Amino acid sequence: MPDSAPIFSRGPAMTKVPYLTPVPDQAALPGLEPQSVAERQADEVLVVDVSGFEGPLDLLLTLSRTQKVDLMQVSVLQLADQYLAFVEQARALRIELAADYLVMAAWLAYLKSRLLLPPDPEAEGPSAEDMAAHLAFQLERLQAMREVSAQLMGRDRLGHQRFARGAPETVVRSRQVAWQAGLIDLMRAYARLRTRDEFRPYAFDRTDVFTMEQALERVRGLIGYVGDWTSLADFLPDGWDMDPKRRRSATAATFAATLELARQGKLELRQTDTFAPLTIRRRPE
Amino acid sequence: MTETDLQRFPPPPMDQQERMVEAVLFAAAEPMSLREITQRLPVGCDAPEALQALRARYDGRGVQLLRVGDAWAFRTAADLGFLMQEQTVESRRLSRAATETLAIIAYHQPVTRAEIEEIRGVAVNRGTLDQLIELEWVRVGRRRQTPGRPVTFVVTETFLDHFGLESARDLPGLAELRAAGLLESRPPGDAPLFPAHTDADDDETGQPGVPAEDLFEDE
Amino acid sequence: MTETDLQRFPPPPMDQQERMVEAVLFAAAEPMSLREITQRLPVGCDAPEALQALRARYDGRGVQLLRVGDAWAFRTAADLGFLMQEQTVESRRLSRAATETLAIIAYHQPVTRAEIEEIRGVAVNRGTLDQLIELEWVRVGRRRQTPGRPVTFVVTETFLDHFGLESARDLPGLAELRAAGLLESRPPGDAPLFPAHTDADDDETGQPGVPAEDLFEDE
Repeated sequence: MPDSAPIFSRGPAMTKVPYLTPVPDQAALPGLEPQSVAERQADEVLVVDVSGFEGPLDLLLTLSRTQKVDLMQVSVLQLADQYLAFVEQARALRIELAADYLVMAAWLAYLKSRLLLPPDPEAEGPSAEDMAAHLAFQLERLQAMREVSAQLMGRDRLGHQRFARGAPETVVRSRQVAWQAGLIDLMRAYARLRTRDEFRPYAFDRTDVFTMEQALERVRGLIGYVGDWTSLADFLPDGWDMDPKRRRSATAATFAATLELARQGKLELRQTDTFAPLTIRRRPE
Repeated sequence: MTETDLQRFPPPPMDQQERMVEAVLFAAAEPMSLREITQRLPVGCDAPEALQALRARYDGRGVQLLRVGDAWAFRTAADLGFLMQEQTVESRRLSRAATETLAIIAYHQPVTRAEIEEIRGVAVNRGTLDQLIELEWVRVGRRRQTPGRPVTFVVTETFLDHFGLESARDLPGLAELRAAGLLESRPPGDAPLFPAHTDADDDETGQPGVPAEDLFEDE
Repeated sequence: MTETDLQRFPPPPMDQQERMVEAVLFAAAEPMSLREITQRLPVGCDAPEALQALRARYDGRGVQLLRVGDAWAFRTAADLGFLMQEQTVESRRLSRAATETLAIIAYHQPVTRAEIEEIRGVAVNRGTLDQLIELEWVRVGRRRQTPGRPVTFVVTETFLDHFGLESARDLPGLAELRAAGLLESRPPGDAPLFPAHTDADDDETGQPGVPAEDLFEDE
């Protein structure tokens, strides 16, 4: 189905008012020459530049004007007749009407028959009067929209009657980006960088730290020679017993190593009294 | 903004605020929303009050302060349009289809394409809507919460500005049309369906029975 | 123009003429000369008088009627020029690269680009340093007296201001960072694996603000 209003193929589309245009002489077919003025007028009403219409509703609206009554009083029956006559005429003129127009014609023919026949009490759905009323409503609504659209376009429009500032002053748009970085971010970034270094060489550059691995190795080596209870302090490596910092580190590491070896069942650990020196010996076989 | 800030920087006196709003709006070609105006003023200013004072001041002048939806703009008085003929924008004449479609959208908004077609009794040419959207008079609104969730169309602030309307409620004849029931999809006394325009490949099953009360509520 | 014309079309009253000039000048894209203004007004108008009245009316307002050479135009009052600037302040996080680079400069200043790259382990993007310089947090310091005489980077007063530091020496050392739980690799409360972390750490950290010559001798 075409997307636009039906256009019949007679020359360029005419969109300007009046929508009703008499058929040009050469288009009049033999046998259709009007005899009387009355007939001729009727023909002028009916023979219409279809391309000037925006669909069947628009056509109906135009036809309804010939009744010269308020749309609310329009005779739908008469309108249906006019429309059907128009379609007949178009057919006679071999004007091809778009499907929209034919659907409307069929519906109007149906409506006409319903309006003429006595109402069928069995019939379901809307009554013929309701359908006719709805059609009248649609026509009136379309007419109303047409009127307000003319009112709208007739208003004082910007650039026509009303004007904006001709030389708007430029607003200097400075988009300031406030970069967010707190001291915390800075410190965190630095810490991240430094700890990345820290983990690689972790223990190696710690001159005053005696690690548990070192202590384990040392105690494991020495324990074989220790048959009797010996003070833990004696296991501290040379050079680690004078400086308090180094002694603390070595003592802690050695103690942790002996605990580990005790857990493995390699040695025994004893403390005779609170704060008494820790002594260790190889576990008897 | 804290109390302290307000005390440290008291807003300028109202006559100064009015001058500021005047300067800001005079410099702008496009309407400015209340929010935009407020943002440009020093902290603590009362833009609505300044706008009221300014509007009164320009009442009857050659330039008027107009409200456009949520925005404000200075525009020349319409009665002096004849002086500006040189500046008149020769806009492309809108087709009848376009002006009718525009009116239908303005008066029935938010309205679906199917509803527009139902009112006009003919398919809406894609180009017609495109043109209205391109003019920035119409934009796509929220989808209708009905089967197919069809998009709706509404008019814009640019539309209001162009036609000199404070809001869509000020459309000419709106009240009369509403009173006459012509903004409904059915005649007042309820009614049947009508074959009218049925576009087979149109999946916008817009529901023509939407109550008109909520028109204009959301834009 | 003849006497008769004048009598037939008397010019509008002065207050109307003033409105007209107001509208015409408002809508004009360029300043308008007296002649141009006169041409736009109805016959018999006194543009100079209307302009004087209009100028007086706008005296002290947010917008002024100014004479620009031979022409006239509305302009924002000079004292309100600051309103014509729209500052949108957008908060954005400094990128990780920039933060790290800044941290290195702060902790190791004066530091060369090669040194920054050595610490970060990746090349330093030119844009990163540019950004920090643009922010006025970093500036170029003295050239290092080493082969190639590379420039060094130092942090600025603005940097200290922004980060609330008296001097770069106030930057916390690694041990303090750790105490504050800032070392991501070791969440606070997690017992250390080794009896490490004595005061000895500080030697390794490098005292903040101390010239870094000895750290980067191989540069």
